[in-house]
Amino acid sequence: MIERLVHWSRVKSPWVLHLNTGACNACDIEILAALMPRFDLERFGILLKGTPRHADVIICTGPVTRQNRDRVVRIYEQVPDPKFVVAVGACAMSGCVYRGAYNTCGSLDQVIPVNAYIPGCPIRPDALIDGVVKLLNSLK
Amino acid sequence: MNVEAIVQKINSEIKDKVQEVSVTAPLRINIKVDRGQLLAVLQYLKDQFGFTHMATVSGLDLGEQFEVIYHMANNLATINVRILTPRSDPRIPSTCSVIPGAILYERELQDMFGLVVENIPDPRPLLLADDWPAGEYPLRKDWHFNRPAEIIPGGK
Amino acid sequence: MEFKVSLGPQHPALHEPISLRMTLDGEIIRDADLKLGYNHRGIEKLAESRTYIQNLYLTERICGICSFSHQTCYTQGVEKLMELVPAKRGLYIRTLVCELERVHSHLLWLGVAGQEAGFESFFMYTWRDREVVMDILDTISGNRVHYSMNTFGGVRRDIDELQKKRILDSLSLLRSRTEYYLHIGANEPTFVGRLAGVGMLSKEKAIALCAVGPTLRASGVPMDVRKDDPYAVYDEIPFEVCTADSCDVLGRAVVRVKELMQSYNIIEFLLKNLPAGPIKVKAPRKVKENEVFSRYEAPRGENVHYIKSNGSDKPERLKVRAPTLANYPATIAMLKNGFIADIPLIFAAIDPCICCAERLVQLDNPRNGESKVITFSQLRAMANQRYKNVNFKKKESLWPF
Amino acid sequence: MAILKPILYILVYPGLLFLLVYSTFCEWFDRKLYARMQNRIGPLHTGRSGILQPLADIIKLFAKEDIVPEKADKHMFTALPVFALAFVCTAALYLPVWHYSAASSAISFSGDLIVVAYLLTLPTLIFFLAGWHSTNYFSAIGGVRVLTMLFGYEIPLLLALLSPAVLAGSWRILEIAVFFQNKPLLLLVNSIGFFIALIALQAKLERVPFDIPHAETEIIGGQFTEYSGKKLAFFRLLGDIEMVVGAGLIAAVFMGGFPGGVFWGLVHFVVKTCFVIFLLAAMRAATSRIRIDQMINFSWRWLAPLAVLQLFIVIIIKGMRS
Repeated sequence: MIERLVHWSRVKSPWVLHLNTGACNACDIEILAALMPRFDLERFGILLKGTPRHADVIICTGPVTRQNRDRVVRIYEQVPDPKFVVAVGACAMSGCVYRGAYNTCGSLDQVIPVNAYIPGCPIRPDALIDGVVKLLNSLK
Repeated sequence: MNVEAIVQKINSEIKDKVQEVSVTAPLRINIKVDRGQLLAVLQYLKDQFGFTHMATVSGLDLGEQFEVIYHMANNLATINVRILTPRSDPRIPSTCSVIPGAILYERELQDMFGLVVENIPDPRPLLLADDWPAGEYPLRKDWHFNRPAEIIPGGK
Repeated sequence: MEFKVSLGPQHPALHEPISLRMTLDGEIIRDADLKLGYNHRGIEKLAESRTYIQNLYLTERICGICSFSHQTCYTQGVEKLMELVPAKRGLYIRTLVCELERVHSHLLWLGVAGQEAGFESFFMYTWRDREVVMDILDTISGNRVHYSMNTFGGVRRDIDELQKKRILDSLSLLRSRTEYYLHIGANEPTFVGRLAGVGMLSKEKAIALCAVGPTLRASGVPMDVRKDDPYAVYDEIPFEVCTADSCDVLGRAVVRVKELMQSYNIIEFLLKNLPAGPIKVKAPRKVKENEVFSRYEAPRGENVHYIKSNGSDKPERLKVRAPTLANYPATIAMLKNGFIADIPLIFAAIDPCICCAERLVQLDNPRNGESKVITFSQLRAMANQRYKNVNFKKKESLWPF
Repeated sequence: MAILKPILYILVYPGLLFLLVYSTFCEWFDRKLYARMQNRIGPLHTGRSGILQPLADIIKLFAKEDIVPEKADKHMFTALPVFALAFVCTAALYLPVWHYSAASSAISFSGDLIVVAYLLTLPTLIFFLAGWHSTNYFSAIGGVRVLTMLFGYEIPLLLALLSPAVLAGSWRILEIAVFFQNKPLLLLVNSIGFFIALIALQAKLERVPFDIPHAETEIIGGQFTEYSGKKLAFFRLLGDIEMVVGAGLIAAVFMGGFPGGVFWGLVHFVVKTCFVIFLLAAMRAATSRIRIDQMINFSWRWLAPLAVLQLFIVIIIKGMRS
């Protein structure tokens, strides 16, 4: 019973940390647009948190540039345990147009384990909401 | 002071410093200059025609030579001042004394092409990562990037 | 005592990773220096291994907010290379989308400036109204941000009567909202108090350091690529260059709001006399040996592409210089002997588009050499402390209306 | 038998269980109001129109991994949240919610107004210590700013609470409430005090106009940057209960307490605290974050003199009446 309760609470209140690893900030703007009155992430209990300590879900945008690589790993380790990584946008999934560039590491899953991918360049705010909610429902 | 007047004045006054002047497109003037004369020509353009705004500095790898183009603009036209440096000794004078705003573009040249910019106020690398191996200049034609094998998470 | 300030790359709100290291003497910033590289993706090297058509989509993704400016600058350059005259209607639609992007970018900046000055509701309001422009762009081009409307010789999608009508009546809504923001911006004493007198950039220094865009125009220099080197159909459109001569962050805000008003008039003019006819012209695949230097007035300043072709279907060299990179020497000049408290606002003032360039501020303590890395927001916290003794009398507002 | 009532009193009704349930309700009420004022919808999908959202947050935090930075002082780091929660819960007991007859109440005594005010200040000191002990540069500066703000709003708050006590002629919340029930007319006299107390409560709870110490875009988590898991849950719970207790205190002192037995007392308590929370949410939505210097200026230039003026009026009226 406790297990079900904990699972319910994890699904219902995902706190999000936004991490930009050298993206073209289109996805970052769309993530912020999802907070605005029109798409309102708070309906699902999603709060944008600043510190890695408070976050459950890390939303990562951008193909990890070489300079950002170790910072992404360090922040990933700081997030407390039941954590999920969502690769947002085509850049985080496969490097998008920057595939094969000398200064990017291809995609996010080369650097940290990724649980969910949200396609789109840039993602639509509703795709972001759908992605995070689906990720949490899939937790069994 | 339209484009022809500017070309006219350049031909008459600094003929010796300039190797070739041409108007390639409407509002675009091209000047080929020797490496040594660069600062004098830039100073002249700045004082005479008010070419104070340095839009950017482009580097070109022509095989055995590097060509560096200084794009200057004023409220009327844009002028491209071009200089050539042999690949063996890629040294160019820094234009920060004439136009302070060119500092970032010259640091970028140093990063990308390995051109040595003499008496540049701030020679540190600009764009490349801290752990970038020294001596490798990405934008040179002969430099190729061998992509590391892609590990597919959870794959075979 | 000398005290270096540095700021970590990861930041909770919008800003992206960049590094700017400052030497402080107490509260006064003695020297600032810049470490880019967090966002460098090697676009110029990629462009050399892609055909002209593929590069269309690469240049569009250089920056998320001003994506259309990079793409248009590139398209115009290649059209000059091909000596191709694009279709008239295509040019009109291209200019329309340029101005729509300027509107949405300036609204975004107003929100961020409000957030920097701690004015949260202003941030919410401006971004809520920005959705109106995003909807228009969505209906025209099918995507909210990367519209990829351009192709060589014109535009890929046409505008029908229904869309034209929708844009016109949402313009009136946007005009009333902009006046409302002007009203708030003008008589909100804390907002004006926080912006006025911050980040001074004198006219001579702005010219010497080749600043571009609203940062330059706020120091009284009327340099606007749309007027000096008109591209697309800007030579046929009646508009004037907006400048302010207060040389500070408030001046930049004034310039941007004036430009918003200008853009509304331009959009209305474009829609009223949109010519009939085809929207694009057939373009050849291979481009003969040539080179071009194309300039474009992005929302943040002058955007420059230098393209050199070698007869094949791939460009030999594509050099991109984004407006924010040009504004950085000016920013460093603005920061020098400014206050540590003003760093967040000065940075927001040039509306840094980080993916075009990047910024981070680092704190090194020269005495024991240990370096503390704090995020940008940390600096804003110091901003509040520093203002302990500054009291804001009601400043007569510099806003024109 | 006589012992059963206070134990029941402490554990169930105005005590822990009721507080936990009611504080999560208040947090939901506040978040929903705040969202509606920004024409957003606010929490919607947990329970009926999002009412279980705060509960979900707290349970999730309890189930999360608990990280203690190695340089931090381990014992203090874990002990602080528990202390803070204990202080606020004891403060809640003094609110005159159920034990109505002066004789039978085991808890309230003459002078408990000062004790409650004091107990409500202790969490602020704990915030400072929390910030100090998590050896993180942000939280240190967050902690320091909590203290600077404390000097701003503490004096006006105490002065504002003082005026009804002086009017009612006693230091016991229970008697003050009874006094104002018999003469509701006098409530209007200390309306200035009511508004000062509201603003000071907003500052004590570190909510938007005064949320300088842990401003989201400023110092990220402020003193809570390093806290995660159970300890963070305690701190969030602390914030909610403090809001309930603060609102309850203002309602008891300025709005004439909670007459009626167990049931009617509860209805009065809920209605009045929700009204106070509505005012707090409105204040939160309407204003933008002011800077620390403005906050100090505002409180010393406006709040303190007004509170003294209010005291002055009360003394005059007390003189006239007697």
